[in-house]
Amino acid sequence: MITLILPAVFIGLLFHGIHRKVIARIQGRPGPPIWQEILHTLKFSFKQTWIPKTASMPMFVFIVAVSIAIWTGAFYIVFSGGSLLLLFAVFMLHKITEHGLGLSSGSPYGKFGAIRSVMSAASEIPLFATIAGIYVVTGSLMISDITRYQEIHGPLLIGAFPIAIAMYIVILSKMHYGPFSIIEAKEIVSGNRTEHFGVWRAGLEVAYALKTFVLLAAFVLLFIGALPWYLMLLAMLIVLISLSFVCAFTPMLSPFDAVALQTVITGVLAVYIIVLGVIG
Amino acid sequence: MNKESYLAITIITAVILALLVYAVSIGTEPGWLAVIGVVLTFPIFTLSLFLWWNASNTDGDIPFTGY
Amino acid sequence: MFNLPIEGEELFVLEFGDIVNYFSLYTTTLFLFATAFIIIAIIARPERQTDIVFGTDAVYIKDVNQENLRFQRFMAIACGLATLGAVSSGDLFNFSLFTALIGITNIGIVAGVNNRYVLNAAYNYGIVAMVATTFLFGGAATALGTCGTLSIWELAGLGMVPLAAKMFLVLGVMGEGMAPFYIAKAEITRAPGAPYVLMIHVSSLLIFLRVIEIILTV
Amino acid sequence: MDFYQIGLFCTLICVAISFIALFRERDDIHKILVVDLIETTGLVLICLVATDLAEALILPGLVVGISELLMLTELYIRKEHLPLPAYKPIRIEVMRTAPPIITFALVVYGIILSGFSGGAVAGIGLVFYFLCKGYEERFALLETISGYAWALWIVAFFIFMILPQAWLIAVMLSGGAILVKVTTKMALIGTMREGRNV
Repeated sequence: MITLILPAVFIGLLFHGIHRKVIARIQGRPGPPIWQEILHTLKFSFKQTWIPKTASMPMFVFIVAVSIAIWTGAFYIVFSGGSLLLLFAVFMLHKITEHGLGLSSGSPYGKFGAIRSVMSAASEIPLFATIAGIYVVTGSLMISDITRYQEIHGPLLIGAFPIAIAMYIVILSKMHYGPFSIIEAKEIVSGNRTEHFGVWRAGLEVAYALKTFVLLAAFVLLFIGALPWYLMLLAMLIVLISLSFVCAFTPMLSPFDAVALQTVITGVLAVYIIVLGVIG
Repeated sequence: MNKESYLAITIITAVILALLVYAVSIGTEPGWLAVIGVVLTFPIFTLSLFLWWNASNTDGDIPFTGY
Repeated sequence: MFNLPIEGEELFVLEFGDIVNYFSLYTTTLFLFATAFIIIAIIARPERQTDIVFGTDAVYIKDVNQENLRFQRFMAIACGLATLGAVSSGDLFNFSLFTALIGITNIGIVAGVNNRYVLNAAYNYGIVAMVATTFLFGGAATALGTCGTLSIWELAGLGMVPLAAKMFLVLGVMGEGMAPFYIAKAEITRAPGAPYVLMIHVSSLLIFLRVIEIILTV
Repeated sequence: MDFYQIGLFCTLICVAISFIALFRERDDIHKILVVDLIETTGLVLICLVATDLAEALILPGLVVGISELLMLTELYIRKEHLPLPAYKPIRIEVMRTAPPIITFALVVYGIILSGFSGGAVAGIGLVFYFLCKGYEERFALLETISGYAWALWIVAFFIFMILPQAWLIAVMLSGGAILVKVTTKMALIGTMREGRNV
């Protein structure tokens, strides 16, 4: 399984490329080739790199390494059938790295990105609603138990549709060009990644590719069930393309609206889960 | 640090990663120990690999702040 | 752990009478993460914050007081240690105390900053944090009143802790860590001193993760 | 409905009332006071359990509450740029004449009581003395005494564990040490605002 980590990075980067391609086609542009993001990462890794004089030194580099490390960990959690709570923890730790990227550089744009990331902490809460809902329905938080449950009772996508929506929104809020990606809005240059260029940016691309791969795989495993690897990749691709459609058709929300919308979604889900817990 | 030390770090971490792959294939207990090893070495491997093959290093600069 | 399919396997147990401090795969992950950030807070050079003059392309580097930074570092380390305590304690009341301590040290990190907005935000956050201790203590006390013990080890899997106590604990943690994300933390983040300010987020997200583990377990 | 539930109900009403007060309050310094009130109701929730364990929990709860209050007030002083008073704030005749005898009586009574409550009584005496008379803070001295007392207290614990036969000595030692410890700690409160640090 350890050998799968490199293919996962490349597939994740390819997914990013497909994401861009689909958005471009919907908007009537030719778009970049789908391997563009792989080339991008390589390009960034070749580029001349330094550390800004204003940066907080070990942290500036450390946070990139942490970003890769947590998603490597998440990869194993998902594919060894580990605890869903641990995946949630990784997701929260990802939030900390987002803050850290922005705060460590000393650049005002990075700071803006970090502040927006602090504000949009609501995007993490639907995942908690997902976890609570799955725990109520299946009685377990181990991903292996959940896939076993689905072999007996059928996919959760049908059995617990609102929970799937919550998870879908979580993935959506982490996609590039999505309605909730306020931390990388162009009016603040590149948000919290402004100062992380060259090698650091390439490292981040690796981490984010793993992140996309892990989140899509987790979605398929949790709501459709264990599949053979080619069907799994196909299902992930379908989920990704649906996400690209949403990203292409929705404008980026203002920070206030993004937070408000996510909070409303979480509230509705909380009501659903309480009803589920009381009745079911 | 110069290029040679980045190359050395890359090779060392690559060897560790290969050893961990072997450890998993023969099934060492406990299983999560190898995973922690990968989690700790993979980021170092990636970054040092990139730092080894990238263009020259120069001193830092004041960040980009405006057009 | 506890024969519950929640947080992965048990790694280490430290027994003090009926209070059992335990490390599962989950809490160990949190513990290691907090430790890494404490080390970074100790060794890191603080950022030199730049700012733009609004509407122009002029840039200036903010002046930071060295003594203030030293105090911030001390507080950040204290905050990290409190986080370590909160993620590893096996007792509801100890958890509450450590969480309250995190609230205090969070304020300490930004208290020395001479910026009106930061101080105002910190003050408002302080009020919320102080109110939240009521919920924390209330949650722990209600659990003690109904179950007769505070040890998570003994309560695990029994489902004896009433829902109200769990909700009190979550509310308390949200008050100490999460809620101020909206009312004050965005402003607090303007304070200079990167690795130290980041510790505020590290601690509050980690205690939130820990309280979820607790309420699912007991 | 037993007494615990009645008490819980009453406390929750108190919490609700104090929360309404907090929401209606606009002045920052008043907010601090109301927040302290809310904090106290949290302690009441612990008190209601009314077991030995609950009694042991109140002290840390109180310490946390007080430290949060101190934190908030210091922040308020900094936020509002309030200066330290340049003159002695209160001038009452009795504060010049009474402290020695009252403090003497309280300290003697505290020593007779011994242990924790004795420490508290003697500490109040010293707080009164320092508040009225104290110009010169003797933090270092008080801290040293407090530190020695703490060490003696720990020694007493070791005697309990290693030599249980000598329990009487351990009890006397820990009783005396906690007396000194609590006294000095409380006396620090009296020296907080004024005077120079010697």
